Amino acid sequence: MTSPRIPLRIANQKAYVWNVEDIANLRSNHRICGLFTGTLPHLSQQNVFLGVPMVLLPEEVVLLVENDAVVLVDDPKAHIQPSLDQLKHWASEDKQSALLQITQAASASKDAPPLSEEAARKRKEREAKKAAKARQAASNDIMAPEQEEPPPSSQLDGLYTVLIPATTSSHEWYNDSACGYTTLAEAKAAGIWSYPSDLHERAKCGVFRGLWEQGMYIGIGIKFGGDYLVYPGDPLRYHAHFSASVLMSPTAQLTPMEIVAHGRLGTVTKKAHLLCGWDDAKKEVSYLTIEWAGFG
Amino acid sequence: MQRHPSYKVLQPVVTKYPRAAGCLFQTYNDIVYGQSRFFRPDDYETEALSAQGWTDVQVLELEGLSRAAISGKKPKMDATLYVVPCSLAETLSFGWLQDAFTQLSDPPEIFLAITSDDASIVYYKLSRGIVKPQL
Amino acid sequence: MDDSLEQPDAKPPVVNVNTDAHEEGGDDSDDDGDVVLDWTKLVTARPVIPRRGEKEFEPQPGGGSGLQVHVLDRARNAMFDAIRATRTISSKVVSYTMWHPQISRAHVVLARGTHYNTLGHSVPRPIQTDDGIQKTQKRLELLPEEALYLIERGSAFCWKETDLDVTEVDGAEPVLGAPMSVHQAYTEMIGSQDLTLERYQVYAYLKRLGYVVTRTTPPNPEYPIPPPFDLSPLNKKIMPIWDRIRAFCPSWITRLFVGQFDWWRPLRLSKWSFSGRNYSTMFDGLRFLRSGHSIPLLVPKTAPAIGLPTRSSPYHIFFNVHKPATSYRKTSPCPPDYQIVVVNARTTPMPSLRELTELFDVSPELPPPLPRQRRPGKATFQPGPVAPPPSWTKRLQDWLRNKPPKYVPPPRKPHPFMVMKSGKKTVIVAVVDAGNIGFFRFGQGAFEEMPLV
Amino acid sequence: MTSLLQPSGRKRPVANKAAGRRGDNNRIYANPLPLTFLYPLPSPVRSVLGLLGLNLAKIDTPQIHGLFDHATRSVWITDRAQSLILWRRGFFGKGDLSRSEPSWLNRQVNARRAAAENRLTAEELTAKRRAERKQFKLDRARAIAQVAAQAEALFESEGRVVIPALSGPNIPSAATWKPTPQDSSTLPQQIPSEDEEPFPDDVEHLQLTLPEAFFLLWNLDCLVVEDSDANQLLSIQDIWIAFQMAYLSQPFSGPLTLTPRLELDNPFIVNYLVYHHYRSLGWVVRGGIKFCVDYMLYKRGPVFNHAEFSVVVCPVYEDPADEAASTTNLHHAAPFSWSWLSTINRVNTQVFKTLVLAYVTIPAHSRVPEQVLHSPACLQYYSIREVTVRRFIPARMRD
Repeated sequence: MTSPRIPLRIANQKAYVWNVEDIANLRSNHRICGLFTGTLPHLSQQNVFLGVPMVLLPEEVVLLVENDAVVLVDDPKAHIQPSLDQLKHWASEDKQSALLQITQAASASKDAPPLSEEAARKRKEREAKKAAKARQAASNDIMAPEQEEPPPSSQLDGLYTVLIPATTSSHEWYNDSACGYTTLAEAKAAGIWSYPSDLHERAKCGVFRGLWEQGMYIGIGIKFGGDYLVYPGDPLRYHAHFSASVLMSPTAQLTPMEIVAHGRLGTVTKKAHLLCGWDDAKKEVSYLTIEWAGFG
Repeated sequence: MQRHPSYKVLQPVVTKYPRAAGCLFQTYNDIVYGQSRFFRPDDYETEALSAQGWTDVQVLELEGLSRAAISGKKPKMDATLYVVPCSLAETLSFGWLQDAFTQLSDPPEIFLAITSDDASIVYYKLSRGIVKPQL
Repeated sequence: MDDSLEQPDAKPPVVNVNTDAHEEGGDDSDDDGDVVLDWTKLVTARPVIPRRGEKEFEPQPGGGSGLQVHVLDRARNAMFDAIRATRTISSKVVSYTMWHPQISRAHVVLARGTHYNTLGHSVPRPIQTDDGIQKTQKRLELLPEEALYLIERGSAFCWKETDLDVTEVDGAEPVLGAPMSVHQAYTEMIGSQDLTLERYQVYAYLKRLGYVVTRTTPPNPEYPIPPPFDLSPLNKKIMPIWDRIRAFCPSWITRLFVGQFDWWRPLRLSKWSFSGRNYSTMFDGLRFLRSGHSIPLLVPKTAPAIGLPTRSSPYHIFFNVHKPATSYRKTSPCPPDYQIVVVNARTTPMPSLRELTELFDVSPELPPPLPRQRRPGKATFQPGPVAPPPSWTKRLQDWLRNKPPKYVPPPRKPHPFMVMKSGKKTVIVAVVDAGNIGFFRFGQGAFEEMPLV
Repeated sequence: MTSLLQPSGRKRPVANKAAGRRGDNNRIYANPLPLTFLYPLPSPVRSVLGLLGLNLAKIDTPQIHGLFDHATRSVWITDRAQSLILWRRGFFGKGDLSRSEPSWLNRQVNARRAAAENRLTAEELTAKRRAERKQFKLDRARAIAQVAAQAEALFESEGRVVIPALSGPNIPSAATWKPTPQDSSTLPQQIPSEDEEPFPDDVEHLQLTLPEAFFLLWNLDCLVVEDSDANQLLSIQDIWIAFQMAYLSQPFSGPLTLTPRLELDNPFIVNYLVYHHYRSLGWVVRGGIKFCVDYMLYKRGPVFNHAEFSVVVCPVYEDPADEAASTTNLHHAAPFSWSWLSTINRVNTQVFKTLVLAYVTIPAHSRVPEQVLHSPACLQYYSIREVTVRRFIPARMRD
């Protein structure tokens, strides 16, 4: 059974995934973790937890394309200008939703116990202060304050929630049917994806695939002295067993100091180091595991 | 080096592979004198008498790598260990390391001894394939 | 006895936090990729960021035991739920912006919130009034990274400029163009006005920590930039009298007295010299090699040989960064606290010496680092009520009672090792590997100015 | 963690004992260079003369005999007393069978005495501790597996979710784990008494790297070098050439009179510049292979402090064409990948050392002919500058 291909949105030679179901599918069914890079809307003051978009490593993209799991979408092309009708349709739905919110809020506040006079006054003051502050902030340091331009005052009186949509794929004016590519050659010809373009990148793709085919999960390893971190299971639950570095050919130079450094860092971080040797002629990876000998 | 007691044992390989003489000499001495005590290279029947003494120390020529390796056993261990010396100043490759395994008839692991001109030596264990670390 | 840390399995000692010497040793725990991210803790409004140590070693054969699979599913679902969170904002506080792709700017149509204290700049643009008259008017515009950041964090709604006549479209708010999603903003804004994904990732990373981040090179003439740095050396050393005389004399005269430097006998330990009979002068005599960044880096006279690529350096300072606490004035910014170069780790190696030198050349010399604050309990300064200066009579009384004057501790000098580590000038490079960001700082070392003997 | 696994019988030295050792060290290692000063006059007269700017101290220069060993590219000091001078006055060289000062023979003697008394030597203690550590790891793994199995059973039978941890009350940690009492078989076997085994000859020497040796003989004139092949003392001119030849990319095996083509990027010269630079500033400079760098810088020496800085030598060609044409095997001439910089920086910050990149510029061939390499005067065409590397952590630099 072939499941439908997951669309990867390609822009500026980077692959993004915006849809959470697609992200879940990639992780659970393809062992592809990518990297969250977007600000989480309500946790926007920290860098530990991030959210959509998920950006994929180029090696992940290549693996997924070769496994016939994804389609590469030329994302700028898929974004088309909406027609006036589409826009009107969208706007009226938007307005309906706002109106609904306002009526719901009104009926809810009727049920709620009325605010005491004092509380209502305080609240009003607070809101006025806030508004003044915001106005000042906005006009601060600007020669020509925005007020001169007629501000687009809200047509609706009352509070409602504005939604800033995460992804466009639900819009009527997004059409990826004519700009999806299912092979690397097609995507390259279309000018949206060029990885891998040389021996080094081919080696990285080959090694990535090699590790992935062993059933591993793979993350970025630059901070652990390699190209990848290699996990025995989902990184959410398991520590990496290895850091891995790619050697692009059997004759690529390797200094003894690199073995010392990898071995030493591995000992410290409780991981072994994998040297992954790519043979481009045979399209094969071989591995050597480095650990400190424990003597000397 | 010629006046050193180890020279007697190493002379054939040292003269054959002069470029690798330094690292081989240093590694051999470390294994024979540094790692184990009361153990003389010309006295093979003397059992290892201390916790770390190596036994059955042998010098094995690795023609393809223009050097020799050293094999031996650590006490209370049946496995023969293979030590391949190299100098810090050399440049190796993945293929070089694989050749070391092949030329030693594919032991599961080899120990790379890396020597520096200040007489320091470090050992790192290389295993073929993906060998997960111990918990 | 030797460095006890030289064995790979050595455990570094617990650092004494009071020493100045080690400021960042060992602790890389904050952002290193192999930390536990327990998304299940995110459900509360104030998430507790759990520390490491709650992962397991490996799954049971066959993808995990029943319990392992259960726990993993729970962790994954918590993560998927968290990233599903929508960007919603009250209609009273949302800002409206309008993206103009041709000029790579977003015009702030309605500014709300304090973000605009530090974001955006004012640009005069031609407008057409209702009477059909052309005039210019200043308006607040955002660079692509600023616009994208506000959209992404759910603070601004963005329209995209369109050629449709949208005046008739009836929405909750006046519709000014096509509504943009975060997705579309990523696709369109990155790649415009020199904004790469890597640069945006670094920008957003710093913004999330509260920094003020602006461009170093103005993208348009109206973009306000701080005054240039004073690039002169900090402490011009007063030359000792001997050196001044020597500098004044032609070299052949000094040679007459001091003698030609004998490269076969660099340290002249002759019987007849009367001074220099201690280690200090001996070491001084050994310092005859050319060292330090003041020596010009020579460029070969000949043109680079054919076949050698002449690549243009990716090492340009891109962002000016102000600490969150700076009282930042947008129209006349003060000099930044940090300047940052952003590179893609996959395509760019670390800077060469030449590239570093070029970056140092445009960076200001920094004063030596302040000594570390002592830990609370020892010498914390309490900003309590300041006592009025003692009266004249009080001072006389104290004197008569033979009280020593109040001890004022001398200002703490920075540890020389701290000074050596930070160097005279600093260049910060943000290194991005597919979204994984690391920051390195390179210090212009000056060990030659601080001999130990 | 290691200290907790030490046998309980071994107590940490008392504070004043440590202070006493420091005092001893200050005395033993008082001289930062092998040269010492002899004061012929009593000190009051000296201070009067000192006021007049006169210092009549006589310099006492030891004469140390070294053997240039081509194969190991090093100079050997075989005389024990001479080795001690170099080690104690400035920490030059390293015992080839020891981690620092030549102590092989002492260790042999100690080991025998210990064996006779059925004690453990320091090395055996280390071995024992390592064995214990291994046992600890096995015990811990077993305990973790047990906890996991229990959690699994709970989940299967009651549907309760208990996440098995990697640490906890039921899992031994380094602090709680105790070795099981040793049976005698793991102790070293009885060693034949001394009259059965001839007392070993000292096979150890103090090994100087070529930059160390050249620093001593060129600047301080306290070392003479004999060529181990030719069995004759070398002149300083010969040594200067011979040390370069030891690093030539194409091995040269002719007589010294036929000088080969020398190279401006010779690793000996590049390393010597860095070694001399930091020595002249008063640092004790030692090899850094264990920390995956070229040199470690100690403030006073390894017996006093940990090394403060780790130095990577980075040669820089003035003319890129020279680099392209070079056959010399110089590591680190090209800028590192970020992954490599990150690796060595991480290894070193983990042990509280700051990484220093020491750049050595190599003069352009078009500007400086190779003939200058026949004398150390060529060193004036090179320059050294350093760049320190540290991580920058924005979350910690906000105020």
